[in-house]
Amino acid sequence: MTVMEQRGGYRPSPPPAWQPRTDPAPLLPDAEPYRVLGTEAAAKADPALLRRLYAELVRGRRYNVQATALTKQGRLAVYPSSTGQEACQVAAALALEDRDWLFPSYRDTLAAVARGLDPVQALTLLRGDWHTGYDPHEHRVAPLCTPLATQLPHAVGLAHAARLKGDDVVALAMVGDGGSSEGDFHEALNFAAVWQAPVVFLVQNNGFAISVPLAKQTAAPSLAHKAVGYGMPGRLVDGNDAAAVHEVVTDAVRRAREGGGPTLIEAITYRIDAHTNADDATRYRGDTEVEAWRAHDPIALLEHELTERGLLDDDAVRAARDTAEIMAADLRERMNQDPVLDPMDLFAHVYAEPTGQLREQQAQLRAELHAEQEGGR
Amino acid sequence: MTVMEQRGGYRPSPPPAWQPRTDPAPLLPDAEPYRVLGTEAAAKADPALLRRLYAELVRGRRYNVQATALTKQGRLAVYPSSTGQEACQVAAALALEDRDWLFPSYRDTLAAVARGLDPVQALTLLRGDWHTGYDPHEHRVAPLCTPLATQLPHAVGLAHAARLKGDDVVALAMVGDGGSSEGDFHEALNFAAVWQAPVVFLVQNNGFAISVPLAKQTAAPSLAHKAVGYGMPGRLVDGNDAAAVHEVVTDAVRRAREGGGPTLIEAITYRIDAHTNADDATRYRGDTEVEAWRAHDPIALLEHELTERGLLDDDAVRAARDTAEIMAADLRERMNQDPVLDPMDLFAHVYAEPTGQLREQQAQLRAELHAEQEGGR
Amino acid sequence: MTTVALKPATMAQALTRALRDAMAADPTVHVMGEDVGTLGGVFRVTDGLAKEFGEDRCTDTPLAEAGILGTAVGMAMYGLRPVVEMQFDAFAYPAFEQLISHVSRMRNRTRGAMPLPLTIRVPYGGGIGGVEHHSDSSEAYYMATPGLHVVTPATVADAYGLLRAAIASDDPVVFLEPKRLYWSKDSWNPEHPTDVEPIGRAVVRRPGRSATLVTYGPSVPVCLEAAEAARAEGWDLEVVDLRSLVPFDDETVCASVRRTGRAVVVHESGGFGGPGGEIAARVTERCFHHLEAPVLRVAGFDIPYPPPMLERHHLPGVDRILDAVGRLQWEAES
Amino acid sequence: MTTVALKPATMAQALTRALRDAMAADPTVHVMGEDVGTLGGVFRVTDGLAKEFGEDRCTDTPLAEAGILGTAVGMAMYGLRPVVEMQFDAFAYPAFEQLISHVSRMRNRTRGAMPLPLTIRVPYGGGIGGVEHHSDSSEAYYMATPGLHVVTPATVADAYGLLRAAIASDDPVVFLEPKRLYWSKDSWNPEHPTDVEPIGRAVVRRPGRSATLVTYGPSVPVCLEAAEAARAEGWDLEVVDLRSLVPFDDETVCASVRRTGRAVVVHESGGFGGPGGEIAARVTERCFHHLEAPVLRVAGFDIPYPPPMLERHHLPGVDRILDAVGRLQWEAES
Ligand SMILES: Cc1ncc(C[n+]2csc(CCOP(=O)(O)OP(=O)(O)O)c2C)c(N)n1
Ligand SMILES: Cc1ncc(C[n+]2csc(CCOP(=O)(O)OP(=O)(O)O)c2C)c(N)n1
Ligand SMILES: [Mg+2]
Ligand SMILES: [Mg+2]
Repeated sequence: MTVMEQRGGYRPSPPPAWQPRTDPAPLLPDAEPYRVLGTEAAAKADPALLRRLYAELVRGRRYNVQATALTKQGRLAVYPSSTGQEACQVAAALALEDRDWLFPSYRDTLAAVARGLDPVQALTLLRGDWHTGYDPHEHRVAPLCTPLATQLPHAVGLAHAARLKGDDVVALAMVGDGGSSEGDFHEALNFAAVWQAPVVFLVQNNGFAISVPLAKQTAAPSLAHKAVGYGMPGRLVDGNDAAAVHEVVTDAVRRAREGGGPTLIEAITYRIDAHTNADDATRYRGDTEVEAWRAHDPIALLEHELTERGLLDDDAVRAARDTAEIMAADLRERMNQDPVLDPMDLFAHVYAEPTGQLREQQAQLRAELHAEQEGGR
Repeated sequence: MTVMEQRGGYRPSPPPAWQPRTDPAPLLPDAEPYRVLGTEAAAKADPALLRRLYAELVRGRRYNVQATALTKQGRLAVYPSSTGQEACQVAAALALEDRDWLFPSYRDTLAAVARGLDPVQALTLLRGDWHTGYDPHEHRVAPLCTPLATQLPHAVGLAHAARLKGDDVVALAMVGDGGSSEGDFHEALNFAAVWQAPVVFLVQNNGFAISVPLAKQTAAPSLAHKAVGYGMPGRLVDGNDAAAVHEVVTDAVRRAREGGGPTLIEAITYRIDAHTNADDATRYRGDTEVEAWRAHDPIALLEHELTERGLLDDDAVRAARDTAEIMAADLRERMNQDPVLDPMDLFAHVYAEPTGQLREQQAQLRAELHAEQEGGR
Repeated sequence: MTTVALKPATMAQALTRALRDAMAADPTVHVMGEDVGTLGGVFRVTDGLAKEFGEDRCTDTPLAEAGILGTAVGMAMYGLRPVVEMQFDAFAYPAFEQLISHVSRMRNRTRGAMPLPLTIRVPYGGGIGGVEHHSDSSEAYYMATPGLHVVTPATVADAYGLLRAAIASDDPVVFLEPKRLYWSKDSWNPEHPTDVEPIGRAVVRRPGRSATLVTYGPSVPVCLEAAEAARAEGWDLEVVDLRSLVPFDDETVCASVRRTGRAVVVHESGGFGGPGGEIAARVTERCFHHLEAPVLRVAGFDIPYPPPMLERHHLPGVDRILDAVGRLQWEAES
Repeated sequence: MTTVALKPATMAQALTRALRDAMAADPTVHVMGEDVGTLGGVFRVTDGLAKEFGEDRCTDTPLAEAGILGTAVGMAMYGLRPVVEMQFDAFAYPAFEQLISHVSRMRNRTRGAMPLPLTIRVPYGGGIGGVEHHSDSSEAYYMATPGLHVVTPATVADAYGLLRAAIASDDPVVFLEPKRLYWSKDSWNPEHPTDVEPIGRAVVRRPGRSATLVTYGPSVPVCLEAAEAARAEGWDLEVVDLRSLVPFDDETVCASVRRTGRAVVVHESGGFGGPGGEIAARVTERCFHHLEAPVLRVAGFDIPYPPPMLERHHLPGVDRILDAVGRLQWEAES
């Protein structure tokens, strides 16, 4: 009751100074998504980079088409195509240095391949012979992550650890518009900002989470606006403009590398194919919308720009397509081979050393397989 | 490969129109927390309301002091005092109508009491005779919630359900600065905004989550800025200014009631006492900070304003204190009685009907208690 | 129970029908989850409900499982009967905090003042070639959480009847739907569709004298198949379908085991710390002197669920069940 | 094991010392969690670490358990050895998605390329008068999750030795700290503090011939007390402290039960779906013909953890253990 006893003598002082820790103004995304292709900014873009992006986009599209074909042939259990989103996938991956890390979601096979991952290994998960078909350390690509947004805190932790160790490593984490609703998204971005971890969050807003359109997912001005609440800058970019995505991601990576902390980027794009080959998109969206986005195709957009500026002749186009076809043929051929599986692997990696119990179960399975080979029971 | 085949003929169209669904400008909180007391706005405040707030603040402080004393006497297992935060507790509760719902966190006993809850029943959880000492329906106060931020989705769901049923009910959910980091905070606010549920979120930013200061909790310009990322307005208020809190919460409640959707309010305040009686606050903060906030005491602030304007004479002050003392005496007396407990209650409310197994366990305990009474084994 | 075989249907169809009938009968029933509205759910179990009852009654939520379950808790607090869909077993994990700390405890916390009549539908189990996180059998977590009912149908009729009962229950029910039985077909009686044993009762699906297979959900058809195959070995196996893991029907299970003197518990879930331990332990406690052999368990291995190409090695099949039956110390009898 | 009784210490002190020694020995060890830095944790187990090693090595995180565990996963991916503190048992639930879907599976997912050397410290259990959500025994959830080690000390020496071993392990370890033993005092040998049996080995804490009490963590002292009390009844009870629930030491437990022919499993966790079911089932599978009576279980009731004033009725105490021992069909012997 001390304060009340002071009555009469008490004069309230002004409250302890309140000031925002960060000025919100620079955190706010621009009202319009950033674009390069077809704008004046295009003139400043490096032609070599644009041509590289073009070749990668063509290869990426071909990969999507081939992988989808493989599902029809029963060679893949399922494939979530990123057709229409190749600019996000490829340009983001190319914005990283070799030593940086990529944290892809389950739809980001292309980004992983653009980082040098073997196209077949990248499909192991979806073929079903193992969960992750590659050593994540080899190309610094974390396992393709199925539970949505759960890979984001991993990216933050890895980036933070690298910084603690004094290594010059940036982590790029990819997530969908739907994934942005998960609690893990919130917690990851908050940790990243508090720790000023060198991490870049790239939301591919492709309009849908399976059948759920963005309007049922969020009421925010944009997903990039979520950045403000964490005290990191939000950036909005045309996700079908490979040059723009590359520039925005590169800027954010540089900022992170220089100790400037994390950035949230929303790339506005569209999923042209169904959610996966198993999905029927006609149940939840009309052709008009799809057609409007087809007219804003990332490959055509870049091809048009390059052609207009005389940076792409027929030979270059043919070369890009040929490379893509070679990749596709190789993919087809290798995916048509049955993977060689060892059921004993089921027990090999649960722990560093299998427990006694796992060894018993391994012996049981071995005996069963033996009996099966012998003609069985 | 359709798009590539169109080459030559293809002319990229502008991307499908992008426009923010909400204009971010009105969502942004003001740079400075809203204040009434000591400002020109005070003149417009209803004197009767201010006096009511004053009496409730005095009662609230007395409650905090009494409850803390009860922990020393072993009558309460633990008490998280809200001394210094009474303006948030009381003014927020009084901004609700009877039919509205309050979703308190574990520190918000005072808010529950201000809604009419029996002061003893509100302490049942902390005395340890049962988890919730009251019927939530009676005063429309959800159980005091211990797992941080987990009550926020409940508030959203309840508000949404009420709206679906056509009932004019608003839910007010309280949470701390620390709680705002939890995934449930994110998910609740997002659902609320997407559903335009009639719910108001009040964050009491008291500077600490146990020992962790705000700067380690968030890098955001303010917690109120988190609102922008959900597409709801964020409001910043001086949490020690009862008149300001009442006005801001009342506005948000009215907005929700009229179908305008949710609001996030950050009330800037300070926890004068330790986290709970079991905590040693000297481990993580200095006296200077505490003293600065003592000088901005919510009761003194209001008392000063009322006195200056001739709205509070000695009689009124005495009346408020007397009422508070009567409440405290009653609380003391009733809390000094041992609660009568029935161990069989352990099995009574796990399911609508106890399972066979629970009936067996109940019989076992009954036999044990019987044996105990008989002098035991 | 006599079943007039009027109409063949898949389990998925029976579930849809149960939801529809429940919604039609009770305006407080609300279906919610990811993709349950326009799409009708990835397994199409909620197909047509949004159209028939409107999006307020069958709601596509944002993608956030804790948010889905947490808001459903709030809706139930206000008197609605939410039926929540978790898209796949493993995607229920983000909601475990809400499940354990609130769903299972709210009635107890409030001395019965605030029951939560809430159904949580969880497609579970493997055998459908799903990639990582799409084939978990997570029933052990639910069983270890007092305050929840845990129910799982193995037949088309039970799918309908148990789901109606779950929705009608004033307690929270975790309703586990065996994914690989979604397309199993069966005849049922749409005239008396709820004409099944109530939640909490096990059912003898096949009477037998030699030994009892205690099982549930996706393993019921496997056990029935094993029982057929066992005839060649001279074993007449009884198959008990638990139908509800909580409450557990000791009476039916123990009656069977006392009769046969031997038992094998069969489930897909991992063995260690899985449901089988509880079942074997309680059967043994109650039937010890009737047992000719220890109660054995045939379960999934104690490993993360395998990739599609290896799942057949993991799932308890007929051979593994018969092997276990063979280890029930038959010599002890003679 | 010979223990040179040089220094009495509390379990909490031994844990602090283990963390300190691990951090000093290995710069990749990082402690993180809510209030672990400046405050030293609500149980003071991390006291002084931030001061000694800096806030980058002992970090107060934002208040978000999934975030804590999820970022620790990322740190472990990069080669650090995070030691995460969950403030109380029930506050680990928000992190279950990260735990089940990632922590337990990352090594398996990547064929061993990405192990997660991660320790998750969880103060658990009741008996300290904590309000709701502060007294859960959640070990059943961890046991049912393949890929995790689950360890829990009952002595001061084990607290030190097992925690050092957990941090040194290349696998994720859930390290359950019995809250009500934090202040238990014991003598230990700070010269050879890690001189205890490794993770995966149970220890006979008290040899006996009549029956075996199989137990762990907070129930070990209770069982030892019960064993003393049992002498009055003419029973000479053996007490086995499991120390590690995963891996499970079948050898030690079964050797004891084969010797005594009778067993009671004792734990605080709820009985139904709890650890005791697994333990009873596997002991029975392995020792059936040595058993004079079914393996019984003494556990917490199948209810949400009670409020402080009622917890004594819930917790398995000496009397309840002796009752169970009394029901081990002693007449069968004579
Ligand atoms: C935690 C979790 N919940 C649900 C799912 C099932 N699921 C897979 S993809 C998907 C939609 C994802 O939408 P978005 O994040 O926008 O990514 P997109 O598919 O558009 O690339 C859902 C609900 C999941 N994988 N993880
Ligand atoms: C999910 C969860 N994690 C941890 C805790 C333990 N805990 C209780 S209070 C508290 C700090 C809360 O800080 P804040 O949200 O700012 O509220 P305040 O105590 O300041 O009112 C913590 C970590 C909890 N109750 N719930
Ligand atoms: Mg999407
Ligand atoms: Mg606080």
